[in-house]
Amino acid sequence: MRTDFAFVAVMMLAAVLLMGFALVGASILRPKKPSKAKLETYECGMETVGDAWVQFRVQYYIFALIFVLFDVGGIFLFPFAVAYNSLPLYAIVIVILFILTLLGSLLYAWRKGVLQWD
Amino acid sequence: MTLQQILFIVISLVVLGSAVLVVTTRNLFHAALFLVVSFFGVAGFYVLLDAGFFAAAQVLVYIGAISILFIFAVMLTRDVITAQRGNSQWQAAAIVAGVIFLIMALLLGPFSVTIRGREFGNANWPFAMDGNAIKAAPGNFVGILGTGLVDLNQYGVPFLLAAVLLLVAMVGAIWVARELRGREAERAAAETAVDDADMDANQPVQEPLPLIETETHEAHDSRNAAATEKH
Amino acid sequence: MTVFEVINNILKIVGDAVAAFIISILGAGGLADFVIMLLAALIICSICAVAFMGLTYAERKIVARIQDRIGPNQAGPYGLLQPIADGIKMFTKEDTTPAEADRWVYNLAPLVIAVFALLTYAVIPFAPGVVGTNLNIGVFYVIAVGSGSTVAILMAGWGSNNKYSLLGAFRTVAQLVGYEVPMLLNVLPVVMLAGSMSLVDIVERQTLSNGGNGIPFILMAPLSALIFLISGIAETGRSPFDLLEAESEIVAGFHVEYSGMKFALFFLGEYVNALAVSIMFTVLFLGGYAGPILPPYVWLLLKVAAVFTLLMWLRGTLPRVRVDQLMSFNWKFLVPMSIVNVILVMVIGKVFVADAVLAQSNGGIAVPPIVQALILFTSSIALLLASLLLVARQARQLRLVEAEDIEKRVAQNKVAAAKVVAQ
Amino acid sequence: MINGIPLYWYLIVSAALFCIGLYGVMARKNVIAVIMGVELMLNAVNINLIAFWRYITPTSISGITFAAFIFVVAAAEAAVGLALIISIYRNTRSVDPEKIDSMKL
Repeated sequence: MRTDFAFVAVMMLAAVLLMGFALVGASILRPKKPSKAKLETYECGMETVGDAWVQFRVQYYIFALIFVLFDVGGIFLFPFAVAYNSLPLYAIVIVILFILTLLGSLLYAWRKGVLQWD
Repeated sequence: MTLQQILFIVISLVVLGSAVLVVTTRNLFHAALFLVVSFFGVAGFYVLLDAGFFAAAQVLVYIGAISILFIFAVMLTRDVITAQRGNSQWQAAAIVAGVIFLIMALLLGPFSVTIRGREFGNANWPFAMDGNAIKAAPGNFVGILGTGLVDLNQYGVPFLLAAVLLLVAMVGAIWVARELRGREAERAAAETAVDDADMDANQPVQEPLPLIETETHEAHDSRNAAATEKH
Repeated sequence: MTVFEVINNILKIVGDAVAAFIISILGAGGLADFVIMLLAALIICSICAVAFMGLTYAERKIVARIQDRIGPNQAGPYGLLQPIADGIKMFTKEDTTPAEADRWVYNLAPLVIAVFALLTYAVIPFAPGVVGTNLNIGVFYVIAVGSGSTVAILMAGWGSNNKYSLLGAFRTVAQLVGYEVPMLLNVLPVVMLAGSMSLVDIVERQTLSNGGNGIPFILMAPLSALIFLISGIAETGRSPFDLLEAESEIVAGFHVEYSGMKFALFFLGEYVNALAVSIMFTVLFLGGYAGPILPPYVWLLLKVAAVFTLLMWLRGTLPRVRVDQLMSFNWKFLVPMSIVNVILVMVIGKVFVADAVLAQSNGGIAVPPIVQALILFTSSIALLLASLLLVARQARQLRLVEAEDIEKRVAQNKVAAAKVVAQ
Repeated sequence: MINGIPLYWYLIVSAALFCIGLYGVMARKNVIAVIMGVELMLNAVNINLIAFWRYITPTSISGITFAAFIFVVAAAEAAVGLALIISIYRNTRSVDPEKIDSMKL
């Protein structure tokens, strides 16, 4: 198990090396003539008004909430899926109940109208 | 020092260092990013502990989902740069946390200190095992976990209760966080008006929050918006 | 060993020879293992980088043909040197960092996104015995690594300190997390049918040789395959789900402030992810390297090329969807349908069991694998048709209501106009 | 094999992580940072559970099952907690735990 993951760590190292090499190489090769106009925040040539702090809609948060729900459900569903072939039929009923409970909160969000993007 | 010991020490330094930055840095967005680093290090611990499934679950749930919730919440409350690192009692909190850590370390490790002739801690702690004598974990523990979770004689009931907990949490969170609209919004406004009238005169009047809607709606006319080439 | 076998296993033979060579120099041990792994990882990463260059060229040429244009044709014969010209440009272009940017976050974001995109390739089986590492949680690992890029996108958006970047990042993340859910749910039927999360096991189950029955999972779970492909396209932010970038309409979303090499890394991440989605689709549903006569790696290459061409075709022809359509389509159609599909596969797979021994011990009717596949296929298609009919009826009702509304307004206007005339 | 890492190393690191989280909960002036502290504490708990599972009962699944449930609890806690904070912020424009002291918003 651990030795299997060694390659993942090495892969991470290799990717960082390769990409870091590209970034460093580019920073050596490229010209560097910053001017005030270049360093301005890009807003299609308009003057920037205020900073980037704008009020966001709570809807983003609610989408992330439902995502969290199914993500956490996934932690339970994947072990079940691995064991699926050797399970008796009544175990399936329990899992269906589990999934329907998850679906319940999606339907609640739907009924409350928070899935409507406007 | 074996390679794994070195890895363990490096990962602990990453986890603990970024955890300290989480609780001390003033910029909350940076705190959330250090939280992500800390979570990633904990996933490294799980790999060292042969629990690869939980390492992936840690990345999926904590980094992919919970940290997104945190960052969204930070953006939604707009209070990103806090004025102070801690509140008025932060020194006391530091002392309390430090003392609790020392007590825990004494209880958990095979150390002991002698204060005025009395020994605290346990130098012969039974769990100070170094793991070379430990049984190998079953390779396919994920399948065994799956079997146990849906077995009513083992963890079937907690499994279903977990779903119910998630359902309740989501319903509550959506109910609390959603923006009121239409008739609901009118009713809520009427209620707040009544509340305002009831309120003490010396309470500060709460200005209603203007929802600054900065998002412009690019009218995507799907007919003429044929995908064009990149450059 | 026959010539045939050598050709079939050429990747593994070369790999073993290189590994033996390294061990003969460094001696067997941790260091040699590390060097071999590092070499393998570097090769995989470089192949990804080269594939990225090739794919940009192929995509621009093919999409141009679809849209009746010529595409790149200046650099070299048929514009073949275009990717190299682009690469030189990326290396030598001035790279500006906005003065207001949060420097560390801004500079780290492209690196994080590229690394997470490349990490997927650590578990992909390219041929029998040729795989970075055969994790027994393979699919789950791929999904987990795929979800890691959301943080990088938020880093890019926040680090730029530009409100359009931040808004773009928010929208991109809302799209990514949304389409991650059907992706996660539709991998489940595959894992259930294969009985393992390891990608090697999943491929082996679809081959004829090693304990598999030769039926690719696209025939057993066609609906899952379809939804997986759709959500995969949306995950990589390609057309028709690329409205968050929409180069032709709005500024490019979360990476508007990036230029030069850092922009190239975002671009690389996008293409490497798109390639990863096509490879994952091939591995999960089309049987990976399984196939008769031709060597396995050629089969994998052919299948991946076919899937990627499909992606390009979609990109060249389909119009962009609207943001509200994007969200509704996911949460109100794909996710509920995926859930019903998972339950359907779960129940049918348990009632009609392909394995006679398991059918005896767990209950259920023992059927040959091909019959089980047939039942699964028919029921999935039936579910798809039923949900499409449902949606079509709803849409028709909506249209009727709208039409009535319009008629009413027209009538009112007529009355008003008549009044004005009368006055 | 678990080459030479004793169990108490994990326990002490997780105790340290727990105490850092505890400090965050007690000392931060922003409720979101407080919840970040809580998440750190939950992670410390999870390290403990999985370490005990690996070293003491690797053949039983009780340890990892508890760890899986901690994931659920952590997600639910973060979801509800942050939703409450967003709601409170909407009404009072403050995320300072010392100022949020009225029961009725």
